[in-house]
Amino acid sequence: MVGETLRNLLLIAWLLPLCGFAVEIFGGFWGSRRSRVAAWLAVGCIATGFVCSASALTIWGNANGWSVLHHAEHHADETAADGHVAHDSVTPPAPETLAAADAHADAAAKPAAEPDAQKPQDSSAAATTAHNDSADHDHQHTAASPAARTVYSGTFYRLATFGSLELSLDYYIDSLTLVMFTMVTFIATCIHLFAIGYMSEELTEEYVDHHAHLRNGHHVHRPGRFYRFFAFLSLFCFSMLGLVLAGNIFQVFIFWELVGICSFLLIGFYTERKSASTAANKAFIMNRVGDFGFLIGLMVVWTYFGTFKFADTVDVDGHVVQAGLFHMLPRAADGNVIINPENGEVQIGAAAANPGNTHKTIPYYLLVVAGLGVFAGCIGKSAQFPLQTWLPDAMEGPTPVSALVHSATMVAAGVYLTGRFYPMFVQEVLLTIAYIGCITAFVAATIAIVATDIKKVLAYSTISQLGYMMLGLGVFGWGAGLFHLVTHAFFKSLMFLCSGSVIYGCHHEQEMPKMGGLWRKMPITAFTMLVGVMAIAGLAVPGLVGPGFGQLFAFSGFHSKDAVVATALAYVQANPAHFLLFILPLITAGITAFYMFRLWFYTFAGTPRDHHVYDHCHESPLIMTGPLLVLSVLAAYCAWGGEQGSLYLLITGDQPAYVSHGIPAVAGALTMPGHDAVHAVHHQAGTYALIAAFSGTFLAWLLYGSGKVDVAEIKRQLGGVHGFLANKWHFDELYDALFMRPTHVVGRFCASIDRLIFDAILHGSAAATVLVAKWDRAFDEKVVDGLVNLLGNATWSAGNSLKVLQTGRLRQYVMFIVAGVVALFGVLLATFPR
Amino acid sequence: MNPLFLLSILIFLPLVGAALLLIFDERNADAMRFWSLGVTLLTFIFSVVLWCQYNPAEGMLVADVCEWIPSWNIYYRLGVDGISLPLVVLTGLVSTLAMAASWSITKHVRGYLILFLMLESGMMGVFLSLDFFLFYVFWEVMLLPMYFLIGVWGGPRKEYAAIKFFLYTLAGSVLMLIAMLMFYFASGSQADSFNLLALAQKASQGGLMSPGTQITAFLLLFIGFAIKLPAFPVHTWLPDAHVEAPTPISMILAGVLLKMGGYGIIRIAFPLCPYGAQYCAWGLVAIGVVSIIYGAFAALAQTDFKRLVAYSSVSHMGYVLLGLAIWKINETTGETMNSDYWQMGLNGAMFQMIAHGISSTGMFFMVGVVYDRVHHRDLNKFGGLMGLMPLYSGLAAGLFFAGLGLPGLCGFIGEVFVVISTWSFSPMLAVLSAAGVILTAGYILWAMQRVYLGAEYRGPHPEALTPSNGRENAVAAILLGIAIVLGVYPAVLFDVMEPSIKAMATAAAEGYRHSHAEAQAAAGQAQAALNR
Amino acid sequence: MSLDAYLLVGAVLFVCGVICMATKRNGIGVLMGVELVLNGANINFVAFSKYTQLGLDGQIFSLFVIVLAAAEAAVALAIALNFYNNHLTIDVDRASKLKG
Amino acid sequence: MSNALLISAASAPGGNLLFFVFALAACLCAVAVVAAQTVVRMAFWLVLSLGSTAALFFLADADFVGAAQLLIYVGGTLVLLVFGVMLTASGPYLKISTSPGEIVLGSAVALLFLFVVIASISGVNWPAPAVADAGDLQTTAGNTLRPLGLSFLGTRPDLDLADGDQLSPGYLLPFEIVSVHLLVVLIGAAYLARAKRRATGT
Repeated sequence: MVGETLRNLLLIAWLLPLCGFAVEIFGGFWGSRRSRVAAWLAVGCIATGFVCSASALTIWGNANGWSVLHHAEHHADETAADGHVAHDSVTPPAPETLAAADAHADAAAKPAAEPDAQKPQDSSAAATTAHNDSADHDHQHTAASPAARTVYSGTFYRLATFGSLELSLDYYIDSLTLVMFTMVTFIATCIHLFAIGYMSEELTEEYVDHHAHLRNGHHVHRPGRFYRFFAFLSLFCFSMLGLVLAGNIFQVFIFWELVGICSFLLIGFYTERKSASTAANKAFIMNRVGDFGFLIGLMVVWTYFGTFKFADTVDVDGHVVQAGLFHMLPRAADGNVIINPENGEVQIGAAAANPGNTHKTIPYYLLVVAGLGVFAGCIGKSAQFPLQTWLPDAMEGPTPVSALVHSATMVAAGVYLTGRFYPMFVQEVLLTIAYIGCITAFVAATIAIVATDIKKVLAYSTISQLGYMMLGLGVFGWGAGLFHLVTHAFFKSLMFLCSGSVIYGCHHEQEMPKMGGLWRKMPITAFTMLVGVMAIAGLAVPGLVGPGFGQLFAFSGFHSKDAVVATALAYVQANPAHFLLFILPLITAGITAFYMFRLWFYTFAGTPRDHHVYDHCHESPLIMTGPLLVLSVLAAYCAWGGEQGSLYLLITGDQPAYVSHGIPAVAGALTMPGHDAVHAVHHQAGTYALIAAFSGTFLAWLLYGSGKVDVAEIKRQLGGVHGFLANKWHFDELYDALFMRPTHVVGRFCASIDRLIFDAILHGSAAATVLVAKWDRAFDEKVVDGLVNLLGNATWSAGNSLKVLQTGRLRQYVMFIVAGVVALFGVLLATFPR
Repeated sequence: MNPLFLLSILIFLPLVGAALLLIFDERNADAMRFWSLGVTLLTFIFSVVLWCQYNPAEGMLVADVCEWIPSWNIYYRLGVDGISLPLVVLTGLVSTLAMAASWSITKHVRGYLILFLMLESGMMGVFLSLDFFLFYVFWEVMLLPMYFLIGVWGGPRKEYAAIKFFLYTLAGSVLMLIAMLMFYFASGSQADSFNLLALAQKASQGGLMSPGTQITAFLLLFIGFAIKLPAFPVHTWLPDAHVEAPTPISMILAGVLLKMGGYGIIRIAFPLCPYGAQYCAWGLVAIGVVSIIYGAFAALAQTDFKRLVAYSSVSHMGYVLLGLAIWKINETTGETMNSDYWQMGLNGAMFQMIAHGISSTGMFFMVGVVYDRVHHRDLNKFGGLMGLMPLYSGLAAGLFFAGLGLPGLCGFIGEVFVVISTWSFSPMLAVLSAAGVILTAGYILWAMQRVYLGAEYRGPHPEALTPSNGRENAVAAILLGIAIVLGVYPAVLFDVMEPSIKAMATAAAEGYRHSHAEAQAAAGQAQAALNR
Repeated sequence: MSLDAYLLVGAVLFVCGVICMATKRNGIGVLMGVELVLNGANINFVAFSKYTQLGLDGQIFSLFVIVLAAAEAAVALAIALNFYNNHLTIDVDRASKLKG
Repeated sequence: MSNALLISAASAPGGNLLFFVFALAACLCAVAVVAAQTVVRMAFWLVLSLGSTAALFFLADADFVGAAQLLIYVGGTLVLLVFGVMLTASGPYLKISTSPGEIVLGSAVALLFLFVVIASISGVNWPAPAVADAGDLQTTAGNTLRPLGLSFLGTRPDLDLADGDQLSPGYLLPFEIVSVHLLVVLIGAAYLARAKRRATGT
């Protein structure tokens, strides 16, 4: 029952924006261009969605007695008490088991749970299949699962069936889904509201686009497209929620593409601007490059596992008809994937349940390929190195879009998928993820230092932060990465909205060098922005961070970044060869603080640099500042309590079983730090990160806030570096030379092959045929016709010469007759002489 | 209505309609157009009735068998199953919509309409006939109207395009004719020597042809069908034919005619020569992949809007070939491996045919709409249509996205199903085919940017760019609606196709096993002789 | 009397008729030649009737010939008159329209 | 000369003489027709020739035929011809001369033809009539009117029909046909003659 309720609630939250889209897109027909109805419709849809999501989260929590929160407190206490016990034990208890035990102790869980829970520990092979985070329908769960039921899955409808292969639209609801749903719908609601104000300029029949020029030098005049913006936003919300709700990786891919196209539509919202449409194309195509990898991953998964579903499929009797992906990969009790040492293949667990699957094993390297493939999709979507270049260009879209799509949700989908698909990633893949994230974080942060466009800075900061998340996931910080994802969604959307407010107030001026001192004109924006900046910089008041009200001095970014850095430190301690995975993020943390404060000082502090901008600048209306204030509170305190806080615990409530206790190294492989290892270095890492953040902040203040240092002079002295960074490490040029141009060349080549070779062959053969035909004609005319004509002519002339015999004279005819008779007689007599 | 009777109606209704056109007044063009639209619409309704009455579980619905040329065992034999039924409905639909798009034809209207209806008749006949000879006759019947429709009502280089089209297709059908004769003689001139069902059954028991002959016959058939498909490298007729053909004919050409190639492969080539098909499978897949990549690259380089869409057809139909041919066998036993994946590929290919029939019909129509207004197709001289013709541009964007393979629209299902089922056949080719998605996105988005987006229109006749009228909107909206339905709920199509395709695949696999054993035995004997 | 004698007379008449037809330019003369030819034939019939097994049949045939000759003469005369009216002469050499 | 006389002369041994006389007359008159220069003379000689022929018919026991010859030919046809001559000729002594070469050629060919015919006649061995039949014919010699009339009515008294063949092969039908034919011809001749007059009149 709970499962159905959750499904229905989320279904409503998911489909409402689609209905909204279907109505809003025709806003030009049913409403005036000055009408805000479309916007309120969109807001209504997404707000209802938020209510549904929040209710679903509550129902989910009530159904399992909020066991995730309880268990975590106990668990934290336990690990704090004897941190090394769990780490050293050969078969550490699965967290679910603990959860069940705790829940039992709280008299909130099923009485029969504990005996069942012991079974999995007996055999390592069975352990994987019996983990309960997989289970399907409620009733089945009651019997089989030891812990509180927290995962619900099922099928909406079937797309196609081929023998034993089945593709369908499924749902998979666990704590991560619910948190994402709530987060996305909430932020989307705020941004929708903000956008009503921000996009109000479109409420006109005659909108003048100052960034688009006609050939005669005039600006483009066009009707406002207010309704269309909200239609696209609604469509985006639908796609994003579908992505989160998806119960199989194929469905994820479907919505993956859909959010991509929504992003395309929204980036290219100002269709008249060449830069906008180019950026939209770039975004979509680069995403497609990632999706190319995604497809490869899908192929491998589909070919070897025969299903896309995350969860097991069960029939009405509770038997597993088909195992889900998450239970196919056999893991030993310590969390390592079991490899057959002889042939390097991995037995596919529960394969017997997949009758149509002819592959019983999968080569280990293909697991790596599959993981890297899916992660390639995440690289594209989350703008990771080397596909990061589209995201800054995507800032061509309206700022609310940047806030919602290109910072808070869609780009985070890559991180979300990495987290969602985590059980399928083997450690080589995770290492790749970690390095990619690490490089991305660093590269993007360095570029952000020199960016002057306020939105570009935020864009690079987004890339950088996404890199952090990937890093967190890569270094086995499943919870840390996703934690950062959620907190980042709040503070980055806040900052984008603030920048939107600034841009709106400054009449679409985005260049920071023309701003300065704006805090006097727009105090709310400046204040909320500061909250966001502090959050992202990871600032906290040292010594005061602690339980209870100590949390007031630590913003969300501090907690989540702390978690990531701590995990990275633990990882590096276990695997010293990969020390960069800690050093670079630490440096990046400093850079982050530097460029974010640079942004703030540049924009809001100091003295106005361009008085024209300053004089016309004004604070935004309430409909825009309201969401800012709400978001600023959440950006600051959504992570209340850090890793013991409810947000983190909710996110990690259904984390993969083997994550929390880490994976010990086997045969030269990597060691994955468990929670305990992370916890052990937490304070140390936190301290390092805080130092870095403060250094960055101080430097930013020194350069941009104090006014004591001539920034231009520094820029001049570091001209080479500055140019390199300002040109974004020349990635665009590189890709242009490496891919764009060759593609066009090959394209032209192909087209000319058609023209010059195939058609030439055709034309040649045609010409040859014509030539043969000409010879043929000559032969016909000269020889065949000649013979026939000869015969005709001969007949003609013979007749002509015999014509004279036909004199027409009666008497001659008589003569002829007589002569003929005589001749006949003569012949007779000569022939038959008597 | 009796479904068996329906099949004949589907074929001959357009012909009767064409004949009755003669009683119309030559000057009253609109009346004739409405009449033809009514005829095509009625045909479409009949095809939908057939769809509703067809039960997928029944398999092949054989109907209307009567003698035609008994001395040569030629029968008038019709039938429909899950493979042909969607194509029949697609033919009805595309014909109706193309007729609705025919209002822009003003030259020799009656002749045009008569040829158009004859063309529809031929297409229906191809999809419905179960007698090889009858199939061949309809194949040719459809060819001639097409030739005239391109050659008379086409663009500046219409004669060239028409002759190119005609010669290519004729070359293909000659090869098909040879193959047909091979089957005629292989069947021992028995009563069922042109009966596709009986031949297929014989082939599935390995009793029709020797393995070597099968390879020859398959290659002949395949080349014939590949020209129609069209597959690299025999595709060059397509861009020219499309560019020169009038809009409705382009719609028919892309929407239905190209499907005949794929249909022929799955209906004739595979069941009748399973050994040959499997023997050539890798080559087929490779050709498919090359078509995908090559077509996409070539599309990227085009400056003519219609030519770009034409090359996109080459690329998209590559997926069809790819999906059909991913038939992997165990080299030693001859058993088919991963038959579910092959079936997925087959189904995906069939779906891709339908999806391409919808999306590329729509794309050609959309190109035609602007061409009717400004009379040029130079991609570099467009721009800003989104502002001038908003509804049209929105619908066009939807249809182009369908062609791009956007989820939720029909193109995605076909492409992706084919691609993800390919890995089990050959990982390398699978990866290459997947790379097609990048290029597809590239050329379609770039074209859309140049045509629909931008600040202003840069070509001639800007004053002619009036918003699309109701008829145009209706055609596009219907196509887009179907694209969405198929994209969101593909099971509606798969449920019909899957049983028939499965039966075909099973029979073909069986046939291959028999022929494989035969070939193995022959090879063993040869080896033994060599050893001696 | 012998059959041969009759036949000889018939032959002479016949040949004379033929010469008439061949040499006379006057249309009426030609007609007379025809009558002679027919008479020659009649003599033969009658002779055969008397001297061979032909019996009465020969006489009947000759009767027919006589009658038909009369009819022929009538028609031929009509034609001759027509010809004369058209050409104002009876010279058959002028009637050469059938010349090849 | 009366018919009876001629008949008796023919049947008598002296009939040979009469035969030679009439045969010679017929032949010579025919030659005279050929040689005559004017149409009227031709007609004259023709009458004589035809009359001699009639006499020969009488000598050959074909009384009725001979009578018909005299009546129809000499009395009818020849008159018709003479009328023709009168209607067509500018004068009754009109001469349309033929070139001597043609006459020589024609005569040569004709003589050749005569030679051929005579050669044929002499070369053929004609079958003699059966004795009985000859006897029968002898009994009816000269009196052929009755058998001819009967045969025109469809019976053949001269044939032996002992075999019970009741329907003897007579000449009723040919007789009728010839009658109708004659009628048609006469009408046609009249029509032609009329038409010609009309043509000249207009």
